[in-house]
Amino acid sequence: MSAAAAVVALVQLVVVTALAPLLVGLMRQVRARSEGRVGAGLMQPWRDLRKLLAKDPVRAEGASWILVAAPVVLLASSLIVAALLPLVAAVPLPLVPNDLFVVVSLLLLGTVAVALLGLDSGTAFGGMGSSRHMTVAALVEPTVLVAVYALSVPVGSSTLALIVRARLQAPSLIAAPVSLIAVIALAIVVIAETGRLPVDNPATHLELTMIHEAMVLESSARDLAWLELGSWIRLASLLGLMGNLLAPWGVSTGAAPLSLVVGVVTLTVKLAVLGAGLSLGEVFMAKLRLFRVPELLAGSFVLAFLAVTASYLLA
Amino acid sequence: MTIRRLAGLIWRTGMIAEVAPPPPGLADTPSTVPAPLAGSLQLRHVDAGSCNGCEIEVSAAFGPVYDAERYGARLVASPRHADALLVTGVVTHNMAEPLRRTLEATPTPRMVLAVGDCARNCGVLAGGYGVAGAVSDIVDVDLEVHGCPPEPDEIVAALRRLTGR
Amino acid sequence: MQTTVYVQLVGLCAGLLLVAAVLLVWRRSLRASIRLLAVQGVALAVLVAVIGVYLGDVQLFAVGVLVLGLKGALLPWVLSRSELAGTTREDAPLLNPTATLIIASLLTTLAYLVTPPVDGPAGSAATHAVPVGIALVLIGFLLLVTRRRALSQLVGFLLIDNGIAAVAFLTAGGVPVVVELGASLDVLLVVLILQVLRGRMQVKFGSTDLTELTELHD
Amino acid sequence: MSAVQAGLLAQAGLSGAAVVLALVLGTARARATACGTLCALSAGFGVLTGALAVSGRTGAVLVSMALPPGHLVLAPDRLGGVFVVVVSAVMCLVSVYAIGYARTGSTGSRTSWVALALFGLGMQMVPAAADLVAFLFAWELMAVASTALVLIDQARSPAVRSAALWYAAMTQLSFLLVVAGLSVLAASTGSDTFAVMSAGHLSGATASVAFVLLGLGFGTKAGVVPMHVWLPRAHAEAPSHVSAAMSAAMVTLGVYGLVLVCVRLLPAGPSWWGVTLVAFGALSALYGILQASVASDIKRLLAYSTTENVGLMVLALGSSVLLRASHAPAVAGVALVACLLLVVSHATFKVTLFLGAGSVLHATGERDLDRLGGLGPRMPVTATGFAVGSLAAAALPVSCGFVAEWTLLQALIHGARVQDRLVTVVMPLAVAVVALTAGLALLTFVKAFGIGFLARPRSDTAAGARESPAPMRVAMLAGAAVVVVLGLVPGPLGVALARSVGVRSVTTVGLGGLDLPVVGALLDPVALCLVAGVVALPVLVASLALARRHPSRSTVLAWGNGGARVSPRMQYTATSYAEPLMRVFDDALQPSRDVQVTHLAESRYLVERVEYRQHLGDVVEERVYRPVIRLAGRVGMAARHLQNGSIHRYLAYSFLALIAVLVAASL
Repeated sequence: MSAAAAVVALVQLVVVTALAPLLVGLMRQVRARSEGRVGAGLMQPWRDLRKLLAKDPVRAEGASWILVAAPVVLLASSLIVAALLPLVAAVPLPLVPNDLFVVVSLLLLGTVAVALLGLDSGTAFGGMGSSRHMTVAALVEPTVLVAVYALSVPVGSSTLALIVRARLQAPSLIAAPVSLIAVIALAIVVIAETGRLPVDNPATHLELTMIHEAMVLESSARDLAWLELGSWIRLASLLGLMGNLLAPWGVSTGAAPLSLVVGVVTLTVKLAVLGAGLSLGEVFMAKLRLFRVPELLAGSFVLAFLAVTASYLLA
Repeated sequence: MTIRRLAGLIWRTGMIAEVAPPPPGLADTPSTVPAPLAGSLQLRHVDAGSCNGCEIEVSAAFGPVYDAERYGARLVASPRHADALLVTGVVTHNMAEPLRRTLEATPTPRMVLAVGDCARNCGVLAGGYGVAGAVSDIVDVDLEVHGCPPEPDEIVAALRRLTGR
Repeated sequence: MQTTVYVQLVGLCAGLLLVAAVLLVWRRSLRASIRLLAVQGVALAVLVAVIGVYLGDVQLFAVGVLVLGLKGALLPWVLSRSELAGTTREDAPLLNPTATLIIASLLTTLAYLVTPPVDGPAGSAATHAVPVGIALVLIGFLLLVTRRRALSQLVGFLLIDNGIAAVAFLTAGGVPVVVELGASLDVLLVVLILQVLRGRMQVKFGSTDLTELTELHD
Repeated sequence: MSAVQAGLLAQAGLSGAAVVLALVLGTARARATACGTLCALSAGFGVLTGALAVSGRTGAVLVSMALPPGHLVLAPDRLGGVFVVVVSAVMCLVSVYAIGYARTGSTGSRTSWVALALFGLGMQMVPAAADLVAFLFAWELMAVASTALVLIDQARSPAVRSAALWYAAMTQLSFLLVVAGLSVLAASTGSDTFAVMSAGHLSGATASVAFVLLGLGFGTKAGVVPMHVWLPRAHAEAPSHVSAAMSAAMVTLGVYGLVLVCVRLLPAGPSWWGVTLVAFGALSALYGILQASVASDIKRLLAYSTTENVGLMVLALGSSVLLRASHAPAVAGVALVACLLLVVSHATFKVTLFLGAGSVLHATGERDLDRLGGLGPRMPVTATGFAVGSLAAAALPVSCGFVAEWTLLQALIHGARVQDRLVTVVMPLAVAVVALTAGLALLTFVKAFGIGFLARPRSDTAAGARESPAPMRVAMLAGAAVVVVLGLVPGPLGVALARSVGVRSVTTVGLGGLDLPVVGALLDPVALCLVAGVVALPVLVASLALARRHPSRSTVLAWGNGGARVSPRMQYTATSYAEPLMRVFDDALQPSRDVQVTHLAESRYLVERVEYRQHLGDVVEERVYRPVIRLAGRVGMAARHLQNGSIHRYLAYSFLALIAVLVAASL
């Protein structure tokens, strides 16, 4: 059991790390095509990473150890989440089950690390980004917890692997209004948490509109590489989780090689579909005014809460 | 514009980008271009005192038609993220120091790309009272693009020499 | 049809009704509100039809068709006609949207808390969902209280009507077709009258902000 | 004589010795060293005694006195033992800290040390008390001593005096309510010992009256909204080691009172008790964290976060009562354990945080985050302590705060499976509140640490800060260590707490992890850390390898868009950091802003100066207390007409009173 779980975790680690940059490449490619451009190709994020790792970092005097530590923390937290979440297979590690609250708090560790990085740079933009980032994170957390709580009600456990398994065995759960509402709410917060449109524009060059970018303005070379990779892996993991909640088919329930291969393939397909859909949607969207974002998050929170209530109303 | 109309527009327009010309011979690539850079080039654009003619051409170069991004070049928001500075215009007295600082803030290995005649040799603005000199008078330049303003495809060609794609 | 499918369908329709109601609170563009009302009408009609099929009651099925025609098509059409004339946004609601949303969710909880468990002919699945109807009524009142524009008032009113109808169908397994017909026609009449009043207001004040009605008393 | 007995006597003796020395010794330094050591020793014995009591050993101390009922009984039981340990541990750290902190000025005065010793003794005796009189005696000792301590700095500013006034008023109010409530219990059970009272199994109206009175009394002491108004003032204005003791220990005793009532004295309360507690807890948690997240005075921020944590404890207690009332004893037990875990974790991290804040105050004389910054490199130990404390306060792994909040959430989401309408409605709301609180706490403490200790100093005093003396550093590091250790191996603690309230359904798992079989959830931080280490290892290796191949280059300036200077004044301050949040919760906080734009004389299109002022009061205080105070003032003015100094009139009053009594008696 534990050996199988360890194998699964390792496989997920490798697969997600390999897929995350490709996912981002795909999303940029889709956007480029819909803008009539050719695009830089799927491998571009990997090229960028390789180049960043081969550069010499620049660090301002008076910058503390945070500048070096935060990127590593973010990357590590994203990697742990990628290892714990039920992406390729729904096999929880024995002593470290992918309990919802643990996963969320690990994600938040990464969030906090980046926020501190932004503050540590001591520039106006860093502080601004950090402040906005934390405001969004603070408003996102309730929705995440309540939404997955709604998903956990019919299953009777807050362990994500068990939730996915239950949906795999009883597909009628997926079409149930409860889970539909909850998944919509979850999708909104995933978009907010990973800094996509309409909450944050990942491609902006204008500091005043930045949230995530503004915090990493001070990082260079490998620090930047870790930050980028970390946030990409986070995006991939969360999208993968969404995919497995919406369509759990293909997720392996053991560590048999064949089923793992199937799991990897289906995960890739799900990521590709969701990523392409997300960036296609972004083409049609403008960034929300910063002070309309709380409205969006409140809406998602209310949806999540309704999902919980509905789980008692609608048998 | 409604979503339906926008979608229809995207569908009908399809690809705008021109067919990619053959990659420039690597013979005339400046020796200063480090190998690991291949395929990925982040640029920080510095307007050292330009008339904005070059800016228009640069934005055209990164627009859908010339699409410099397909060769791996991208404009970024901070020199900390950049591999090269894309400098346009003559260097005015007020911009000389910021230009040096921006270069200082760029992690090595780094390059400087002077775009436009003003950046190369002060062009029509030579001898102006506010002019501190051409870019090469302030910082070392690795690659130059002539023209007033330069053709977008010349800029793209220069960028391709750097990215090597 | 077998029970599991029935339960699923009833659940889906009720969920749709609820979500549409919340979105009505969320969205401020009047065009969106009218679309959502149409969605609710369709959901309600499907609900009625499903119950009708489940109980093997042809009359109820007819009622479903009637509801579809009236709430799903006719009323939205009437509203959208007038909406083109007047303003298209509920620009300044009396309560900020975030607070209104949260209140709406609390009202749903309240509805669940106060609804006594009943059992009707339509089976437990339907009676479980009765609080949804109550919630619709409460949220409708919330809209009436917080919105300024005459049209949003109409929307709130129709939401209340949908709620009452939903409760009726879920508990009593429907009402005689005549009664439903009468009720629907009343609603239609009310809407038309209010439309006319709206038009008059538009002409008189150049706006349909109900808060300006306070100017009338003296 | 038993060990517990010996421990209790040792505490009393050592504290007495501290009082004597405080009066005798001349120089402040000697006083600090001697009394601090003695207080620390007394608290140390307190920890031992409590530990013995938790492990089930018993022993009683009878103090005879002239007044009826003749004697006070001190005999800590398991539950009391837990709180004795918590309070004593906090006092131990505080005393050590005070050796370095209270060696000068008014904080080092005789009064201050006497009061501190008595304060500590009183707090250690409250949970040890076994009967009503002893309890009230210790409680009042604690209240009076703490009032004196709040007043210590009164020469500094009028704010201190008003804070002390508020505190004195509220704490005496709570004392009266507690007396009333306990007397109701004593009267209806006919005994003044807690054991008999709890055997009485009261119920119905009497029990409810007692519950309401005691709930209000203990709630006031615990700083539950809306009785919290004294807390931000007293915590902010008292000397920092006192604030630490008050926030981490004294407030905890308020919660002890509530637990005592709901678990021992009046078990099996009706469900409306639970709902009430949950409601007040939720209100306190949300209001407290909202105020904390927008506060820029670091001690005020910590004070409001105390309100938040107390709110969470009360919420946990309330849900436990509610679940027990709706026949789910197992989950109710888990909720109760969550409450106790919250108590322990709050005590540990809050004492660390307040001591850290005190050290900052000691080094810079600044409490205002807007004027701090860059303290990390200047005060590494303080920064470490504060960082660990913040980690726990934000409920992030690996810290005791995370364990506590995790347990609470598990209890809540599994509580919702009870087939009871009320429960199924309350629990989701509770989860939502806890989640929102956690999110805001995250922002609050990122702000507190990031603005205070990172980036560059925003004032010269901050720039010239030096690390604090050794005793303070030791205390802070010890606190931080406890936070981390409890976060790493929560199992044993959880089991001990569960046993202290007779809950069987909590066990340890794996490497000192916490297992809740009832709700089918387990948490093993050590294993989590091992996984994290395995995952992070390649990243670290890669970073080190790259660092050797591509060494980093340091530049003079941070990137300020090529600007000539990046002055510290360009940084975000605590106020600006919280500004977006302030906008989101504008309706709840109701800040008053005014912007003044002065134009140049030449043209009104040119701006000379822009002034922005923002004041954030306490809504509850302004809306609830001010009117009451005004009313009381008016009544007082009216009452003055009754007395005009004429002796005849006073005699007439007493004459009338006599007649009234006679008439009343004859009826």
